[in-house]
Order: sequence, then structure tokens, then C-alpha cells
Amino acid sequence: MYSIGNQSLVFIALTLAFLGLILVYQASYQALKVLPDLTPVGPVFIGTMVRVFGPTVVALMLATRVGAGIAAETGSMTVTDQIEAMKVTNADPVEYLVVPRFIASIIMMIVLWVFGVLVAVAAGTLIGTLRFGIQLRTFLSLSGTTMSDVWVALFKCVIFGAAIPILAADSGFKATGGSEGVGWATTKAVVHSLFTVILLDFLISSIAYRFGW
Amino acid sequence: MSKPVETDSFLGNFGRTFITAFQTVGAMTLLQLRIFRSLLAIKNFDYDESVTQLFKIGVRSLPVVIATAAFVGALMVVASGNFVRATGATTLIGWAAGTAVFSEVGPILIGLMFSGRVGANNTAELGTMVVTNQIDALRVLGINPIGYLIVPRFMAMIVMLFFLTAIGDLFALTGGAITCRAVLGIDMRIYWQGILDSNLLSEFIMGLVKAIFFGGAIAIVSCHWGLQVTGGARGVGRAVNDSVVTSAIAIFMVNFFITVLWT
Amino acid sequence: MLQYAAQILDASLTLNDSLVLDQVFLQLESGRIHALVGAGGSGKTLLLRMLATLLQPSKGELHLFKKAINFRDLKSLRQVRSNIGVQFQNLALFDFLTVGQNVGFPLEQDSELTKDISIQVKTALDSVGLDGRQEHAISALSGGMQRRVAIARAAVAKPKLLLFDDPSGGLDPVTTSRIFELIRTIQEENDNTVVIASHDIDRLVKLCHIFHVVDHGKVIFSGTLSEARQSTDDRVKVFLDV
Amino acid sequence: MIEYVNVTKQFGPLTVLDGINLTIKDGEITYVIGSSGTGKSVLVKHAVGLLRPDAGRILIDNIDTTDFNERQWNQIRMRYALVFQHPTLFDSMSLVDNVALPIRKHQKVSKPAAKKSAMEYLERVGMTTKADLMPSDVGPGERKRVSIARALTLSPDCAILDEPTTGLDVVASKNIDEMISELSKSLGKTVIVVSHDLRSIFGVADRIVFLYKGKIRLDGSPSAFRASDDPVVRQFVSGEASGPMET
Repeated sequence: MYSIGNQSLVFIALTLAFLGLILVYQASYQALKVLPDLTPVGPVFIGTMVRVFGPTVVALMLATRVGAGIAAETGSMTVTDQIEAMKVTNADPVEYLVVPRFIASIIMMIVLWVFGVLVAVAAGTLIGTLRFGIQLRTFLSLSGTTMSDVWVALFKCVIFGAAIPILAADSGFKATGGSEGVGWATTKAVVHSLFTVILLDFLISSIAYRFGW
Repeated sequence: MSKPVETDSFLGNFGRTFITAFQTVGAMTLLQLRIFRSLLAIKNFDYDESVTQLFKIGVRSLPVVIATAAFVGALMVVASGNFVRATGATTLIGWAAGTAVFSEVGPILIGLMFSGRVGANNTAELGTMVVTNQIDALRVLGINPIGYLIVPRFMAMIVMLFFLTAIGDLFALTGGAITCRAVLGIDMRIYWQGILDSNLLSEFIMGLVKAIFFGGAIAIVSCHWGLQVTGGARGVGRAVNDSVVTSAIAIFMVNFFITVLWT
Repeated sequence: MLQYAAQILDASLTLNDSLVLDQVFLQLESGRIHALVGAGGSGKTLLLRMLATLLQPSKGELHLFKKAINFRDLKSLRQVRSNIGVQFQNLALFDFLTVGQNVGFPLEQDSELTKDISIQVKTALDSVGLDGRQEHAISALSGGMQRRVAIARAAVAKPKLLLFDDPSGGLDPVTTSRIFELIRTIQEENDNTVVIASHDIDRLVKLCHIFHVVDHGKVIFSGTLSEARQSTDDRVKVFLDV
Repeated sequence: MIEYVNVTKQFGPLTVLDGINLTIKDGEITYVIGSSGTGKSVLVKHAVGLLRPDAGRILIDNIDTTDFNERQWNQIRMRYALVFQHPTLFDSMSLVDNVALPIRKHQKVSKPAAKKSAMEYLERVGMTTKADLMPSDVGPGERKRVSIARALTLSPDCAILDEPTTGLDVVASKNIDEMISELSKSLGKTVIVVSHDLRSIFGVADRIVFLYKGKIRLDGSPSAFRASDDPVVRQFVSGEASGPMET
């Protein structure tokens, strides 16, 4: 759990900060074209960040950082027969390797979501107030965020956090044939988990929209 | 010889991260220079290898890019759906989805997907060649690995990501249109009209420019980590991991700077 | 009457649409050291994996310790596996564990053996000449030492059936001799059934009791060296160099 | 002729080569032997510039190559054939394309012409019937033969083979040994072999260099080797488990 969380912190901070910067920049810039008024930018930005971009982008990053890591690890264990060696000594590789990572991934996904949203909002506030001169108090408003946004986002976090280690470990265990096989498994884990996150995100968002959550 | 002090504090960790980051960036710049030098020596250009790479990269990533793009477009429409429902401004949906897809979300997500599919694969391939001594074998045969292996990949990735982004944009808008009808229950014509009315040519071109830079960045990052591999199967996996992570950071950073400079 | 520790009866195996083991009969007499020889890619490793219950024959049967193995019955499979020790061709040491943890790993999985793990690990490492290295990382050891750790891990739980896949591959003659000596000592102490797959004919001849020649996925000869000399099959003579 | 003058190489705290002085004469088959991990491969990689010495010089035909850059080395490397311990065929290409690659890159010939001449090289190692298979489809001994064929395409003066028979069965080993003799006796090439396969050492070598703990312990003919009364050498030759040798 420590390694999943700690190693991803700097990475998540960096990517989410740039995401926050760009979203506010684009939103303000586009808004200036149609509206004279930049007051909704902050609340809308925070709301979208919490509900849409927060879970999605954090999950995408977790998929590249953690998913690839798990696949690389289990993959190299598979091709060097370490998994087989476990089986002969009666240790269950899934129980031994996957279960701890599965639990850690779900918890860290939620933690990193909170952290990522905070970083992105901080970065967004910076550019909103300094570059576009929006009042700090107007910008940092939760009026665009509802409890249902939070619940939907939390639900997404749990689902994404669960899907990533399963997909990654699966491609790791299926690795064959030396170092090339490990490379393949890692690639497959990244692509599958990135795509699955986007697909699940779409499904959850659509259902949530339909039910008016 | 003194052993480096192992600090496990947060600050020490942070400092180490930064030092490695600078070393990595330095090494990548060197690689970039070597690529350009090889590009100038046009007589060494390997036509066969370039065609192979173009074909492999394009075919390999087209399905996944199309699928991603379609869902990304759909996702953007659903995301704007909440605000449209709140304000009732259905005409804005085409504009919102179009801008987002063309200028930011489209290039970024297609870039991420490309780095996962092509970049990671490239790192794995080169890394395997390193650990199995195939790179040394090239050198022993008097063939320059940069000219023979890296330059064709560099060019193929730039070209292919450019086209894939253009195609992806189209599919993203289509995905958005279908979702507009199916999930939001808004007539597709309103959506398409919204896109046409909002004159998004500049955003579209900016997205393609981004794709060129993303392609170059992914190529350099993935080749760098591939050539860096040490330590067998485990090393290859770790390199792929580093490669996708660095590519993601590079994509978000390059994206920010291009947007700011463009507008 | 002969006692067999393991029997592969009329087993065939198909991997990726190609027939890699073809109607194999292989019977391993208990308490003996068996050699498995044959060209590279002839199926030696696959046979060892099958004996280790890691590969299920597509056709035919595997009997271990006089019982037919049912690959679906996980409980009895666990029981059988606790009587098998394997040294894999690429060693398969757990690189995230220390030397001592690696050797102790099989003990921790078996509830009857969990007592005094550290003493058992120490004894096992002592016997391979690596006592005092319990806390070392696997990567800090040389190739020859890693090989000995793998052998210690395979033998630590005193399994009835011990399988060695290319125990001396890539090692120099002196280290090779030391490893073969080690296998002899382990076998003499515990009287287990040992199978060694190797190309090192000169040393196998000195150590093993029974020889099995594998060619293109078939076991074409099983018997002692003097029986091999009388064989009419040229391949047997070539591979055993008699 | 390759000369090592006081060559020292360290990897981290480990001194792998410790002041090596060695001259390899043209036209001879020289075997470099020693226990696992004593730097035999490291020694030969210095001769083609894949590794550079920390101290000392390397002279090739009396030219000091120590400070050569990669491009200058590429010129030198054309005269060498280096075959690695694990066959390094490019796994995305068929066997014949592997052999054709250096021909295509260096002789500026068309693809079919390169392929045709590649087939001639494959014939020398008896691999023409499998030319269109991929490296993963053939056995380790056959892969080794193809990588030797590929190394010969640049018509080198000197072939360096790193553990050519390790991991091969008796039959495949004998085939490789015959090829090594052939290279030297009928084609007049200098051959350097890294090995600890005692059978082939005494069958094929003109000269044996025994490396122990980073230094050359013995340098001489096979008969001088057999006659040596150095206990370490004797233990290595007999391959006995007990003795003074540290592994």
C-alpha cells in the first residue's frame, strides 16, 4: 500500500496540477469569448474536477503507474517461473500477490482522488486569480458541487481502483517467453486498464445521468 | 568508497526524485540530439525499417485509438449534460464537446493511449533487444543503432500520432453525437449545428500541432527508457512502467505550454 | 517388487497446436537418481514440469506416489505437492525475499513444518555452504551461489521427489562438480527419488543410476548404462556417448 | 593481432580485470577459460570496443584503439565477427533476413541480392533448409549456427565466440567444435573462444589462456596446460569438487 501510494504522489501531483492549470485557462479563455463574466468558472471547474476529471484522470494515472508496475512485477515472476515455484510449494499466487494489491489499490484510489482534486484546484485557483483576475472567494466556491457529485465520484474510484490491479495481474500472469513477454504484458496492462477506465467511466456517468444523480 | 546515505524521509525522497528527474531529462536531450544528427545524415536513412515501423505503429494502434476517441467524445457529452440540464442551453452542447475534444481532451487521451500502446511496446521491444545483447550485436556488425532503430521509430510515431489524432477527433465527435441522442435525448442535429456554428478550426489545428509534439515526446521517452534497460525480464517491465509514466507527465506538460503559447 | 515414486503413463501433451510430448511412458523407481538426457528442445523440461504437477497431460495419466493425479482436486493436489521439490532451470528464486526467506518459503506453506523454521533454514543453508547469508538479497549472490540457494529451497522440506532442471547450466567444471556432489549428499541423507535433466553426460554417468533418453517428445530409452550400451538405437548411444 | 597492455576494468567495487597483459596471434585458435563470473566475456568485449578499459591500452595491429570513438570502432568491428553467448538474432526477422541485414547495410546492394548472398553463408553452416523460419522456431544450437553465419558476412579476419557450446547437447556441441576448427584451418581466420567446456578446449585449442581472479593464471598450449602443476589449474582441468579453487 505504501509503495502504491507514495510512489504515485509526485506523479499524480504533477499531472493533476497541469490539468488544473489547463482546464481553468481554457475555460476562462473560452468563456471570455461568449460571456463577459467569469464568476461561474470557479464553481463549474471545481464541480467537474470532483465528478468527472478527478476520478478519471487519477485512475488513468494509476493505471499507467500502478497497473504497469503490477504487470511488470507479476509478469517477470511468471516468466522466471517464480509463480510456478509458488504453486509447487502450495502458496496461492493470487492470494499472496494480488489480494494485498487489490485492497491497497482501492484505498489509494480514493486517497489520491482527494489529493489530486486538491492539487488541481490549487493550481487552477492560481491561474484563475493571477492570470484572469477572478476574485479568490468567487473562484473557490462549492456552489457548483453537489453531494451526488461526490457520491458518483467515490463510486467511480472504488470501481476503477478494483479494475486496475485485476486487469494488470491478469496480463502479468499470462506473460510468456522471457523479457519480451514481460514487456508485452506490461503494455497490455496499460492499454487494457486505460481503456477499461474510460469505458467504465462512460457507463457509470451515463447511468448516473439517466437517474439524475 | 562511501555509501550514499539512505534517507527515507519525505524530503530526502523528494530530493532524490528531482535529481533523477534532471538526470533523465539530460539523457533524453542527448538522445534527441543524436536523433537529429542521424536525421541529417540522410544517406544512412533506412527506408525498409521506416516503412515497417509506420505500418506496424499505424495498424497496431488504430482500433484502440478509435475506440478510445469514441468513448471520450461520449464522456464529454455526458459530462456537459449536467450543466445543459441545469441551464437548458442545449445549443451549447456541440460547442462544449467540440472545444474539449479538439483542443484538450482529444489529443491528451489519444496521446495517453498511444503511449500505452505504441510507446510502451517500443520500450519493451528495445529493452528486450538490450537485455538479449541485440543492440550490441548491431554495433558489432558496424550498424549504428540510433540511425537504424531509433530514427525510423521517431519519425513514424510523429507521423502516425498526427493522423491518428485527426481520425480520432472525427470518431470522438461521432461518439458524442450518438450519446447526445441515446443518453441525453437531444437531437443530433442540434449537436452538429452547435459544432459547425462555433468555428473550431483553430482548436482543431492546435490539437494536431499538439499531436506532433506528443508523438515526438513519446518517441524520445520510450526510446530512452528502452535503451536504458538493465537486469533481465524484471528490468524490461520496470522500463515500460517508467516509460508510460514519463510519457504521461510529458504529455500534460507539453499540452499546457502549447495551449498557453497558442492562445 | 519395484516401487515407483512417479509414473507418466501414455501421456501426450499439446501446446499451441503442436504435439510436444508424444505417448510418453516414464517410470521412476523410488530412491534412485535418474538422469534425463536428450537434445535441446526435446521435452526434458516439459517432463519435469509434468512430474511437478505443473502441466496436465492432454491425454494419459500421471501417477505420483502410487496415486493417479486428479488435476481438478485441489486439496489432494496440495497434498501431493508438499512432497515435491523443484529446482527450476532459471532458478525461480523470489527476488523480493532474502536468501533465508526463500529457503524458508516452502516450510511456511505447510502447517506441519512451520515449527523452528529458522533452524531448518540454517541447516539447509549450511549443507549448501551458504550459512550466514540468510539476510542477503538474492541479487547479491553469484550465479553459482544462487544455484545452491535454489537447491536448498527445493530440498528443505525433505520432499520424496526432487526434480533438478539443468542444475549446472553455464557453470564452470569445478562449480558443476560441487553441485553434483551436493545432489548426491542430499539424496544419500534423505533417500529421496531424484531426477536430473542435464547435458553434462560425463558427470551424470558418475552420479545417476538410471538413464532416460528423450527425443522429439518421446522417451526412447530407460535403463542403466550397461543396458544403454546394448541398445540397438543409435540415438541412445549418441546422447549417452557410450 | 590484438594486444592487451595492463588492462584493468572495474564494475563498482569489483575488479574484474586486474592488469591483463595478453597478445593474441593471428591465425591461432585461442581459448579463454576460467570459472563462471571471472570476466572472460568482459575480456573479449574489450577487443571490439563494446567495453572500454578503466586503465591500460588495447592495440589492434599495433594501432592504439583505446581512445577511439564509436565511428572509428565501427571500422575496426567490420573486421571482427563476434558471436554472443546467447544467440542475438533479431527476433522480428527470419533467419535469412538476419544474415542479410549486415550485407544490405554495408555493401549497398538490393534486397534480393543481399538475400542471395545470405543464403550462401547459411549454406556454410548447413542451415539453408530452414532459412525462412523465425529464430524462435529453431533450436538453440541452430540459432547459434545462424548467428555465426551472420557474423561471417563481413568477411572478418577474426572470429570471437562467447561460450559457443554452453547449454547445447553433445551432438550440437560437436558440430560447433568442427565449425571452429574449420574457420581456422581452412579459412585461416583468427579465432578466440570463451568457454569452460573441457571437451572442446582440449580438442580444438591451439592455445589456452586461463583467467583466475582477474589475472592470467596460465597462458600456453593444451599440453602445457595438462602438464601444469599449479593446483588451481589442475583442479580446473580435472573438474573435481574439492581443491583450492574459489568459486
